[in-house]
Amino acid sequence: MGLVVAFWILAVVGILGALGVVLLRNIFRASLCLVLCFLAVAGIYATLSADFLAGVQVLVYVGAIAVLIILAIMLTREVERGSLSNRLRIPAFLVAVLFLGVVSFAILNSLWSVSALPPLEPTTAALANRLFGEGGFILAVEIAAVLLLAAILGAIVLVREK
Amino acid sequence: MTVALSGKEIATKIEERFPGSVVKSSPDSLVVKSEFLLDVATFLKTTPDLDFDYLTAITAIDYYDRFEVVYQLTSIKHNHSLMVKTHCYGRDNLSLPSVVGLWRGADFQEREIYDLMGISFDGHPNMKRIVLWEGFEGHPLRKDYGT
Amino acid sequence: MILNSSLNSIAYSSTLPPDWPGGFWWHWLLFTVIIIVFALTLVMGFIWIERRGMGRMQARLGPNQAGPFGLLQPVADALKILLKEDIIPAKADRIVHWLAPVVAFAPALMIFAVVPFGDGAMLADLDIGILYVVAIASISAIGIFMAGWGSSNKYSMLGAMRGIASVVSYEIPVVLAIAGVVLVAGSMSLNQIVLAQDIPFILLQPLGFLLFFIGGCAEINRSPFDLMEADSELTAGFHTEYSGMKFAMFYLMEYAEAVAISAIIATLFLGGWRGPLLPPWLWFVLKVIFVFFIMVWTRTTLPRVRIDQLMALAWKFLFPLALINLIVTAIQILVWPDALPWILVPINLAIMALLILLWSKLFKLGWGRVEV
Amino acid sequence: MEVAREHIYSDADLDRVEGNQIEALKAHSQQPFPDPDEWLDEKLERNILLITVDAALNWARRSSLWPAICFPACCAFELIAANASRFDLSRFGMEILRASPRQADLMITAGTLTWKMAPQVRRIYDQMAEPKWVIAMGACAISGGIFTSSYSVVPGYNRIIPIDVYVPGCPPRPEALIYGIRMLHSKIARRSLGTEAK
Amino acid sequence: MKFERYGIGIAKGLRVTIRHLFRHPVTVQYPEQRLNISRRTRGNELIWDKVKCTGCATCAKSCPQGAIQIVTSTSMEENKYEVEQIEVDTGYCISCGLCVEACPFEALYMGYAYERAKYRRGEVVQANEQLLPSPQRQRSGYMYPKIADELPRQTLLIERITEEK
Amino acid sequence: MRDTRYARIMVLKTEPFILNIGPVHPSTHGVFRMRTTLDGEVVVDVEPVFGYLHRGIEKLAEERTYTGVIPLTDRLDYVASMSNNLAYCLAVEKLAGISVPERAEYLRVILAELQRIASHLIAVGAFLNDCGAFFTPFLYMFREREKIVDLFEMVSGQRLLYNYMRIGGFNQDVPDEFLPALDKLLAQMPRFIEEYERLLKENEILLARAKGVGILPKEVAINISASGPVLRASGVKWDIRKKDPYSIYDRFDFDIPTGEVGDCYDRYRVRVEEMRQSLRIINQARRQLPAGEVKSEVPHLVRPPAGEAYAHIEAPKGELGFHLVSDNSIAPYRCHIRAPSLLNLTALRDMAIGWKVADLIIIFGSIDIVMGEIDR
Repeated sequence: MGLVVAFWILAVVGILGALGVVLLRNIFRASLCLVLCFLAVAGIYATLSADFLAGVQVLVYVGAIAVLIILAIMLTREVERGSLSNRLRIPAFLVAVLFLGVVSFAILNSLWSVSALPPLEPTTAALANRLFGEGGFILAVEIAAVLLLAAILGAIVLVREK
Repeated sequence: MTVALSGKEIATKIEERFPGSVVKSSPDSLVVKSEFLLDVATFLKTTPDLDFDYLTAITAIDYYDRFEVVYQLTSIKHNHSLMVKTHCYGRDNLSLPSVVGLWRGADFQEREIYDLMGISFDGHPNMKRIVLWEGFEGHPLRKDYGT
Repeated sequence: MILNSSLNSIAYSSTLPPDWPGGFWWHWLLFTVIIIVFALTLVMGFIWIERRGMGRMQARLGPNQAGPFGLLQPVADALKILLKEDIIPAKADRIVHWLAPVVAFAPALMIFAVVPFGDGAMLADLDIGILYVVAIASISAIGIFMAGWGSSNKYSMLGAMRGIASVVSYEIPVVLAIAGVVLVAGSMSLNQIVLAQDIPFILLQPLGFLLFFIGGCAEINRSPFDLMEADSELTAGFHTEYSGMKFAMFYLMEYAEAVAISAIIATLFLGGWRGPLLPPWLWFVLKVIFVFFIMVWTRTTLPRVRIDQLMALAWKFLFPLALINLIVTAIQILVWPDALPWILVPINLAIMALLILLWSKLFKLGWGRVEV
Repeated sequence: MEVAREHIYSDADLDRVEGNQIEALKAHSQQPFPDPDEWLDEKLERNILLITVDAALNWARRSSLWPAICFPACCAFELIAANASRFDLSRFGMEILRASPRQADLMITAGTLTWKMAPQVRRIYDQMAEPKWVIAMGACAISGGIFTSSYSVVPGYNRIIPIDVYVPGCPPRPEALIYGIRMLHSKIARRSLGTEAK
Repeated sequence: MKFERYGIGIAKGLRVTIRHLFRHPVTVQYPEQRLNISRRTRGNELIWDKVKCTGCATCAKSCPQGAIQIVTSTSMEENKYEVEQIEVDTGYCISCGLCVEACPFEALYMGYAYERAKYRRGEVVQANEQLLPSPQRQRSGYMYPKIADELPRQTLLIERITEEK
Repeated sequence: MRDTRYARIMVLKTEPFILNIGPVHPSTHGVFRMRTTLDGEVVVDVEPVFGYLHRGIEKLAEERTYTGVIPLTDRLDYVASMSNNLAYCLAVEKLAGISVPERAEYLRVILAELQRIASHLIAVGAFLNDCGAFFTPFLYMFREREKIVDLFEMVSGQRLLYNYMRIGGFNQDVPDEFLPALDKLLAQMPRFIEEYERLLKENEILLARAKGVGILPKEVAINISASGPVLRASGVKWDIRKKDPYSIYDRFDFDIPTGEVGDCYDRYRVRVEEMRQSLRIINQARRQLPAGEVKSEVPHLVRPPAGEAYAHIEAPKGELGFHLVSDNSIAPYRCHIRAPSLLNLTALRDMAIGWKVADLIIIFGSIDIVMGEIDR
């Protein structure tokens, strides 16, 4: 029961937050709505017993990404007016409708197999095993790490003073 | 001991270089014409055995019939000093050449003289009131202020 | 929100001690009350300790008129601030301005949910305890930023910018330092970490402790990293435009965060509630106060660093050291899983000294004049 | 190295605006504010219930008077001396000098006030949140002191803001200031929620 | 910024502050404890000796402030003025002591007290009887070494420090 | 028009950010405004705006007797009133040809040097406070100053604005308890200076903050007429006490401490060293102090002959000069004050450009200005 109530609250908050991001003119407030949305998603993770994921969601998205977005907004002019409508309005609307269609189609047509097993406790160890254990995704993780390193090096090279 | 150079000796040197520039000279000071002020100042600063590289102070004194602007010059190299004066006649629209280009220490002092005495300095980059506000009536250090 | 849902997930797990009367809800209620009382009392106590301690270190007395030994001074401050007029500047973004203190203050209290006051005596023994702490702590930066933005004041803005920059950079060495501890303890639950500390981890992880202490101080903006409210530069930083109740929340937040960081340090590195003779909670409080006292002490002594030095310290000094510390710890655990801790202690101390010497020699922190 | 770049000087317009502000304030404040001293003659008539509440509140207010930063001149050093180790205003919970006037309760006007400064002081006073008090410290703050006859000095802060306690002296000793602060304490003790509401 | 000294400088500083924690504070808790102020204190009030005063108004003339108002009338008997009104605005007075120095008849003294705060501007002005000496209004030894010798010795901070060391 | 003006100088091409620091700001040491143009946190330009404490002292001096001006001079550099009194009295004595008794000369030196220590204590404390050390050094320094203030209070009866020197000497001799107290102070002071040196002298953070920051090159320092510790920190050995000895300074043996590069740290070091040198001077003067009168015969109303005189001293902040013009009346015809702080302030812009806001604050702190003197 508690879980259901929590889910609905979080879902409503998350969607409201997402709508706020799209609809608010003031970019700063929009970014705050984004934070709210992230938090709601983290909450949903927690209700699904994926507490590690919830923690990481808050740490990475709220603590780092949202903060960086806000920092970027600082460098924007005329924050209160936000982005004004322009000629791309109609194409954008079309793309959005298209995207909505694709997502709905995907959701309606996938076969959702609901597991009867109780959630794993604790999730951290299971995650670690899945990633780094036998038959895990160790190669993918390593590749991701190398990619990130390359990206960092690239960034350093780009911003280095001549 | 800082040697106060005799105004008379310096005056002859200046006269040699700029004839007719010295109005008056006495053992402790000399008075130059305001047209020659900048030339004399440059001369005093750049002549090797004078080397007045340090402008100690600028003062303006209101003598009713004239304003006297006093430059206290010091040479840190030779440790001697000199008092150079110049006169400004009249009460309105007074102006003197600015020495900011030679000694930047004159910056605030000239602005202050402009503010309080009402003598403006040509060539000063930012000639406006310094301690009083824009719109203040008169120049308070003048003797006739407030009477 | 997160707290609630995390708790819900706990309700279905088996970490709850079964002998609690009334089960989960009693536990929840009791510990919520305990946490609020504990946190607020400690906050008051810390304000008093800081003002008195700093006073004594500065050869004066500090508050001693309000109540015995000035103990009621924080109470008076709180009462007074709460009743002061609440001003919202005309140009401010009203909603953001209003919400900012709440967003900043709530996380500081939420951290205590996972801090053990005794064996298992905590609101929620989360498996991801320490991760939860780090995640929650990063939220208050957003509150601070909202305050800086919402006040439409240049000083506030500068302060908030600095705050954000420092939080983003210092999170990394802090998390890496924590990772070392987690490796040694083999768990992220704070209670488990305490239980694993047969000798305090400050001895096993001296470098980790140093990094965490510096990073923690920077993250909560304690001196010498109090750049965002640097009163000699930015009048009062992000809360320049705040008065009354909302300012009170910021003021409390500052100290609540200090309590939180002290509590985390005490838990991670000083053995938490463990100790001989005295009851566990007393040990815990004593250790927290000890850590906070060190903070007061450094605040009294040290000048403030500059913003670029602050960033450089994080990226060029703390970050590589934290990485090396993590690698060294991992190697130690893999290669000598059964090594006696007493042998590792001197080795780790030596490593710490060596690394600091090396980095001091090699790297320049911050830069000088910018050609404009 | 000499900085060769040209200056960015402030706009003449802004200076003129500042000048106009000053002149306007000057024209506006030829008469001193009356001292807020009605409470001295007032009889204590209070609601019994309110008395305890009042007592607690007033205790809190006077135990934590945070001064705002407004230290134009000489007296500032006696104020700092009062705050420093030897006299230690922090005993009264006053060591937190709030740089932001919004968080301050008390303005100690330590020093000469010039007309150029007057609009700023007025602004600080307006920015302070209620309840707020002002102590005029030193002769300059009371009457302009040695500079009364000057062309640029405000003859006393009470031309600009109402003043609660006058501490004469030039500058007053730290003890004299503390005495003034304690007088202010007794004034605060007479406050009442009832009168505040009016 | 290079960490050239490996934190030794910081450690030294920390040592100094922690040592102060165990030293005695220098604070004087004013309302309860009082410092003996200087014997020559120039309290911001004047003390007037009605008997010695001849009403010559030298004090008023030498006051750079014009804070002393003195109204006199010529008295018939003796060649002497009668002081009708003497008024000092302590709100103006800068306690420079020049009036006391100038007084040729030793009729004016600086005050020894300092607790003069008032709630009203008007109360700061002192006149006639208020200027006479009384137990609360002692005379200071400024320019009067004889009075100075009777006053208590000034408390000095240096002496307090040596006791502890 | 405005945009182009800024566009020329912005490197990062960000919005010009104009920040008015002051007039009421915790670190402007009084009422002072720095109109800074920032590029991010980097100072692009800074224009000092002052006058918020302009009280017209020079005008007021024309309306007072020569003795009546002394209280006014107190209020110039109010943390160093004795030095101001000394400079003014020297100027009047030069103008009127008054000589000063031997004992008074020695006492003047002792008091002026004590005042220098007191003023430098505040300067150093405030500088360290601007660096962000949370009041601790400031309070320690203030405690030391308090000891000196005790002595001043003993001789003059006031704690801040002493008004003790008179034309031709002093208004009264120092009390008997002064000399023992002075001896005690002299014995203790070096130890305490050592202690405060330990507090922050080698502190890594302070070194990082102050070393190499706000360099004022020698030539610029001379060109902008800087004086006092600011000039000496730039490496110019110029001290009026040595170069143009007034009073009896030629009888004492002391050094002129100078800096090497002229950064904030050097200015801080020079001040601390000067305190030590001042102690040396006081020690010598104390030993040689003769007995005798402290005031020469000077009429109640001084009436110097018509003429003009300029007397300057090495005040704690630099060269303090009084240019007096007399018209043979009882009041000065014109009294111009050459204020060291005002001219040292010219250096602010040169030193601060290109540094961060935080550096601007400590550079400003290291100049050690007092608004009373700048605005007058």
